[in-house]
Amino acid sequence: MNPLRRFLRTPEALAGAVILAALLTMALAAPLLFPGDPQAIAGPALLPPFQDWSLPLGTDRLGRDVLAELFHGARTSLAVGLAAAAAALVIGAVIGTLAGFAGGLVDEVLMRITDAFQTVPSFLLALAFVSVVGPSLGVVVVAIALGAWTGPARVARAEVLSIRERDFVAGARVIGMHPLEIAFREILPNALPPVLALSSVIVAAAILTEAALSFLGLGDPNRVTWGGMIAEGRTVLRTAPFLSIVPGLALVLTVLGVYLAGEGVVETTAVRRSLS
Amino acid sequence: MTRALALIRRRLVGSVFVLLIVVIGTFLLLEAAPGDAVDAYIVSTGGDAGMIELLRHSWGLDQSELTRLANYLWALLHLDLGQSVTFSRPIRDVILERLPTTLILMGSATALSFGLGSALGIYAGARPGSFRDRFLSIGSLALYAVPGFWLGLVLIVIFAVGLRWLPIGGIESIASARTGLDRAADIASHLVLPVSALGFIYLALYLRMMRAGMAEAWRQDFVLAARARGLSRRRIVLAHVARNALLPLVTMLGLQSAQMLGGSVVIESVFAVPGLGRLAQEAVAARDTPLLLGIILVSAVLVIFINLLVDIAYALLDPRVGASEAGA
Amino acid sequence: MSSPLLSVSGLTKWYRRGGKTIAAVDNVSFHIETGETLALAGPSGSGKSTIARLVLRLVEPDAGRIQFDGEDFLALGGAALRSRRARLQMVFQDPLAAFNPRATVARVLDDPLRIHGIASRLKRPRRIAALLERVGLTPDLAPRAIHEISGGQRQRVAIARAIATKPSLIVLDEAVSALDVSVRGQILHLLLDLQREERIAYLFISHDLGVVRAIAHRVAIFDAGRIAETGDARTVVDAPQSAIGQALVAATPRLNRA
Amino acid sequence: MTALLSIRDLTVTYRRDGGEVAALKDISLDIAAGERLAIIGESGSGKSTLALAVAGLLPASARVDGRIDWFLRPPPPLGAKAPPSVLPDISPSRGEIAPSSRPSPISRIAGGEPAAKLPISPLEGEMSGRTEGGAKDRRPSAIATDYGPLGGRDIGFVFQDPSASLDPVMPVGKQIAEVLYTHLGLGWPQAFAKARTLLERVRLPDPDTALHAFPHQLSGGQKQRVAIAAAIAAGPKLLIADEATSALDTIVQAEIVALIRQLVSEDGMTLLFISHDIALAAELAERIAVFRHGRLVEIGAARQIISAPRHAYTRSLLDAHLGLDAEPLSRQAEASP
Amino acid sequence: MLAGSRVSEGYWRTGRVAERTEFDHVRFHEAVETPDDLTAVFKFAKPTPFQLIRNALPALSSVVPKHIYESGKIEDNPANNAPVGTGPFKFAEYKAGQYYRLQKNTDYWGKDEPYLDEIIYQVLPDRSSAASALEAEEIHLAAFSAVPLADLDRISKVPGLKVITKGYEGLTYQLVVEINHRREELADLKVRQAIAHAIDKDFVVKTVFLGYAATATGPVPKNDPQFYAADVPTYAFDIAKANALLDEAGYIRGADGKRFSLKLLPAPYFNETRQFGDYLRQALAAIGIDAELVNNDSAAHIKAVYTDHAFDLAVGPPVFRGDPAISTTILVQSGIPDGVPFSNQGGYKNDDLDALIAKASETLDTSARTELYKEFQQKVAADLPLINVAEWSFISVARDTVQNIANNPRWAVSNWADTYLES
Repeated sequence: MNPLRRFLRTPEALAGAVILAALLTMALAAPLLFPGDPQAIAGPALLPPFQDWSLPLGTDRLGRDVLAELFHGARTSLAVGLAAAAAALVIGAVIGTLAGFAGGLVDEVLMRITDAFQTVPSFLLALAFVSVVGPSLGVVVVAIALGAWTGPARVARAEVLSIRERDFVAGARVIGMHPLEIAFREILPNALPPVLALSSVIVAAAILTEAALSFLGLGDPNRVTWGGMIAEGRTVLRTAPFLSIVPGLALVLTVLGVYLAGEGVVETTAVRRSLS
Repeated sequence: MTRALALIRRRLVGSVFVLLIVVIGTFLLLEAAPGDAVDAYIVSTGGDAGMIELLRHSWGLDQSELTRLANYLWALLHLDLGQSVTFSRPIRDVILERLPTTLILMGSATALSFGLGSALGIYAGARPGSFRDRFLSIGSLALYAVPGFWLGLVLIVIFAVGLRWLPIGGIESIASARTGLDRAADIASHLVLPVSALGFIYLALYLRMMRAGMAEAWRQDFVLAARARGLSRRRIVLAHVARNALLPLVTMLGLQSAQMLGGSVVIESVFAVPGLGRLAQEAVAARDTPLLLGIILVSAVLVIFINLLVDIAYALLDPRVGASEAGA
Repeated sequence: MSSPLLSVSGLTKWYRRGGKTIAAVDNVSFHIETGETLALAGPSGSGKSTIARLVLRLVEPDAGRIQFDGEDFLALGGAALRSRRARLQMVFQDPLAAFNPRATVARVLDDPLRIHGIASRLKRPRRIAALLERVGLTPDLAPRAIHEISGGQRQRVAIARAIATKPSLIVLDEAVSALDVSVRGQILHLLLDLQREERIAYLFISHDLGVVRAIAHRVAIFDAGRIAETGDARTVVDAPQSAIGQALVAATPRLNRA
Repeated sequence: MTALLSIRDLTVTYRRDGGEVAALKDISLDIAAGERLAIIGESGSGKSTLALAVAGLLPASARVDGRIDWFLRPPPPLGAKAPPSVLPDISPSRGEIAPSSRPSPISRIAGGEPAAKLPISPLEGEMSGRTEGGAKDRRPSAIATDYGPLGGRDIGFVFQDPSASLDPVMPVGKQIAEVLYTHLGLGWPQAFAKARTLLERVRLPDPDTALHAFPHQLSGGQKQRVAIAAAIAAGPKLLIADEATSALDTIVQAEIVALIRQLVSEDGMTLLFISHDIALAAELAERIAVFRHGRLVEIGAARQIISAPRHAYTRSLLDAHLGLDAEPLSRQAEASP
Repeated sequence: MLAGSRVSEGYWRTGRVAERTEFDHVRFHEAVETPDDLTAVFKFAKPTPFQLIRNALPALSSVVPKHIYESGKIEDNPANNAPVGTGPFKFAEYKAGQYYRLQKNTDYWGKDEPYLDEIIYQVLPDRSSAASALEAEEIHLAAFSAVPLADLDRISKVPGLKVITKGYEGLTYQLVVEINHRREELADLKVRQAIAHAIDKDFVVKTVFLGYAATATGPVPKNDPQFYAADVPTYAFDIAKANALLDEAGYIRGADGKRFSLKLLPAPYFNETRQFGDYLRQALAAIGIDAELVNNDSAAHIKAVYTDHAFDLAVGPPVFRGDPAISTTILVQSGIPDGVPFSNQGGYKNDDLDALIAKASETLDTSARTELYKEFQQKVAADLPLINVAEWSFISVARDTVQNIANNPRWAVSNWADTYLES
């Protein structure tokens, strides 16, 4: 069966795919539906939702259109989530495979560094990093990746170590394959899928971390972020709780979508593996 | 027990290097920051250039980075974390003052998430594919997707602001003269919301892990063998399936300790809990570099310590651990 | 008389477990002539599979010498070793584990041809088809993924890969013990045909004395990393002298068809 | 002879990726009480599915058609006498080799009559129950449930891989004791004491230490001995050994086979021995059933199957066998052209 | 009670550590003499207006006991964390991150005072919790705008609570756009005028401050009855005029509608300064100036603006403390070394203004001094070294039971000796 169809067969994966598709549409449509600066003042401040149909979700403290901010916030959340996860996966995969292949002292040093990064609470690290370098989108991405690469690194290393001992690698050596070819053609393609399977968890964590940083005022002030919206709304939590609740719900849905789709992918590939 | 002792020894040796990397790495990172403690201090007090020079000198900030790193490491050997700029007190005292609060928060949140999470996980995993399994699975996933700080705000809106059942923040009623059980109850009522906000997310994690672990265990031959031996379902679920599925959860307990410490930064901020997390945020805001260094270092030590406990617990739970290296 | 194709002397491999050092292979010496089958038999854990890996230099020995094709095999390294590997091939026990899970039959057979420059890119498909036919498979199997074909077919592909480089010695590590008896018979016949036609020598590792007796010229019986006895396969199996040999023979189930 | 169970038109189908695969097709055979029956076949022949079906261990996704009828006598009252695994039941039909293709009258009653009539059937006190996918879930409720074939109590099952079939984190003594605790109503101390006796019976060296050992501390053969001890702990009528020796070394295999043979004979158990090795089957079993592609090819006395197979497939299996007396293949090959 | 000699000595010693830059004028005293235990005579090197001393001393200095501070380094003195003073309350306890507790000083000189037995200052780092704590009667008073502005409207209607805007008259915050005159574009007066015209001050007051502020016309707030000058050049909200001014100055909009880009650094100390930063970015966008917001924590902000001058525009909240000489003129005056926070670090230099500032600080005659500062305001408003947008002060929310509150211009930081709770 076609993997995509098998993927969409489970209701969870389907729900995840629908959520992510909606989110992607939001992110892509944001500049078309809400051209210009989403932070532009669009109406009276603190307009509750569903009062004015030109501002369906109301306005925030400065009279900015919450719906426009929500759409543009989707861009930031997705961009940061994907970029940070990609960075974490790449860094982790490189370090992990390097450690796995090199072994010995290199492995030992890289693993102690990995330990060190895992020992420091990653959010604390991100907090320190952003406050040191100053908040901007790129810095936030790096800060999140700094705390997220250790998981992929460990998985990549473990996979490399285990695959190295497998018969088919011995078989490749027996036919005289060059060690580099063994590494890149025999081992890596088999070691990476379990690493990539982590991506949904990492993307979700990255989105949540970005939101938490923005919530603490360490987001990029030139971008709308959902975490930043929640933080803004927090000062008027009593009078206008919707300002925190709406972006919060968007966050929950997004992360849920990522998880659901991720589980679907894992399940789909797991089925394929069990069939083989 | 020799297995556990060997494990502890090996761990401790490795930890020294890890801590060294943590200290040096954090030190260099914080050195790269624009503005230093003097700048931060001046915000609150004011002062002219001459005074800034004076402060830089008296706080040793005019020395080279290497000298300061060396001094710092030397002081660390004497368990001296230095002097906090914002609190004008030894950092060790400041941290020790805040640490118990965070430990209580983390401990309660861990107990909640691990206890309830694994119990619900067993309940769900006892009948894979059943309605309750699917319901708990999806429900926990949704819960896992909730940002902790937002959950905190929602809980405040509902239970503290709306229903007024619970206090809105802090760790105990202000300057109350309560003692003994009264005081404990007061602290507990303050902890309900932050512990829930912090714990419920990890609860979802443990639930999911337990459930997945049980699904995995159900496929194992020894479960089929237990069925073949005619053991009761209850016995199979609890003594074999759940027992084996528990092991990865214990590992996760260690891995999550760092995450939970990070999560408590935000949760403590939302609920105004005067713990280590809030201290970290205060240190960041005040650019109190030595304090932040100290907090990160103490967190790292804490995480290493928790992981050590978890490793010992794991070794006790899984007889296979270290079997091949016994006596090594 | 020329020197043997493979001669192993004083081969030793240690491994550590729990602080103790145990010899997996303890001062083992043997030789194989061109076109000959030497079987290594013994209970599990007796070190026979370690010998296979040592001979192929998948594992480096702690002591001893390996002379292959007239040269010191242990002295080789890098490109020289890789090029010499064409002459010394291996077939593994589990044919599924022995191939990259993502590989196709064609790729598996293409690799040795490419690596050792045996055929140009354009000629390789024909060579692959010929190899498949040589091991009794149809060439239309080439585009199939390894996990899609049956166990017996896989083991034939493994043999095709081993003979692609025209080796003079193939190490067969329990190469037929995972197969059903009917398939096993076919594979054994294939191996014998190849030996007869190409003068390939086999180092045949097996725990099954029946198979050993049926296929090997000589046998060395292993116990705890050492050779307990060695000699003509029939002679040893029919009348083992060592305790382990006698135990193995006694434990082998017999079919009294009389 | 007395039939212990009778299998009629058994068909088992697995659902796999949308399609259905029949693992067993229309199998009918009787297993006599006290006999040693071997099921042989190559991979995919359905022999293990049969073992699981008899033990009621088929996965829920498997579809089962046909019947398995049991003829069990009620177990002795608890504590009335020494445990059955020590004091063997009398097995009247032991040694008899009588393949029966006729359905016994009991199976007709069991299958065709309301269960409530069972107590007045000719074999009073015996009962039948159909097992598919979980024996105890499907016990007829109208009759005394104690009589149903129950895994562990009435059926002992030994799996192929002893490393996988023991819980890795539970001491082996406890894994045996929990069977005794469950089926014999013993308290834990007595259960452990009995577990120790069982370890002795399966000739595990140093049973006191072994009682508290974990599976990873034992060798493969020792683990299989533990698994056998757990299987026979509650004194089952039927012992199913599903490729129980094929993961083991030749020498260990011989020891385990000898042990099984001895235990079966001492306790008067019925043995269902599943194997791919026709020689091993012939050494151990009185009767052999040959399976291929989910069908029963032929069944008969071991001697007859070995020396005078009726079916070509059986013959080819015999021919492919390479025993210690086999002619070297090279000579055959040279001779054949 | 402390002896006068102790007064002077303590003053001198702390002066070295914690003095503020705005304090410059007062600091230039020669000596403090204490002829008897209850008198201190301050001698100044330059003529110093008494008005200035009167305004500056309570805001910027504290008297500390000599016997405690005479030995050791002042900054290491344990009394820094357990202060000893002369007021109606004694420091009792400090729980980091939780509260400060003061106890009644039974030796206080005021008759029957203080009325309160104990004051607890609770740390409520989360602003949204202040209102709830008041409503829940966990606290009686939230000063210094602890209750967010957005909650004031609602909370003013809660029975038992009152919103008080008084009590901070001596402490007026000014919302100021600091300008880096090193930037070529910003050195052009027309550009500064255009920016001033682009800011809708009424909107800022209404939206950012929810009405709890006043629009500003110049460097002295309207609520100062003595120094404030109303007749200064003003800049009405007028986008068209702002655009015209920019066109005139030669900064034509590019194809993307942008004239030039700026770095905008809002100070992080108040929600309102950050929010105004957000607003200013939008206001500048309307006139074709592309502002990039840079949010820093306080240390980085101080360094970026006052030491590194790595800003084009900054939003700051300087404080007017009742006299322009204390904290206000320094924002305009030139020649201040790099690194002095809350001073003119924008590279602005105007000799006229410098001379005016110097003269005013030495003018002893009150009305002459007042006139000089009115002139100062006119010149600042005309030349726009910085743009004053709004003025605000703190708001207190208290339970009705709290009496005698906000009864002096610095009430929140005064001694509260007469405050009591109605039962």
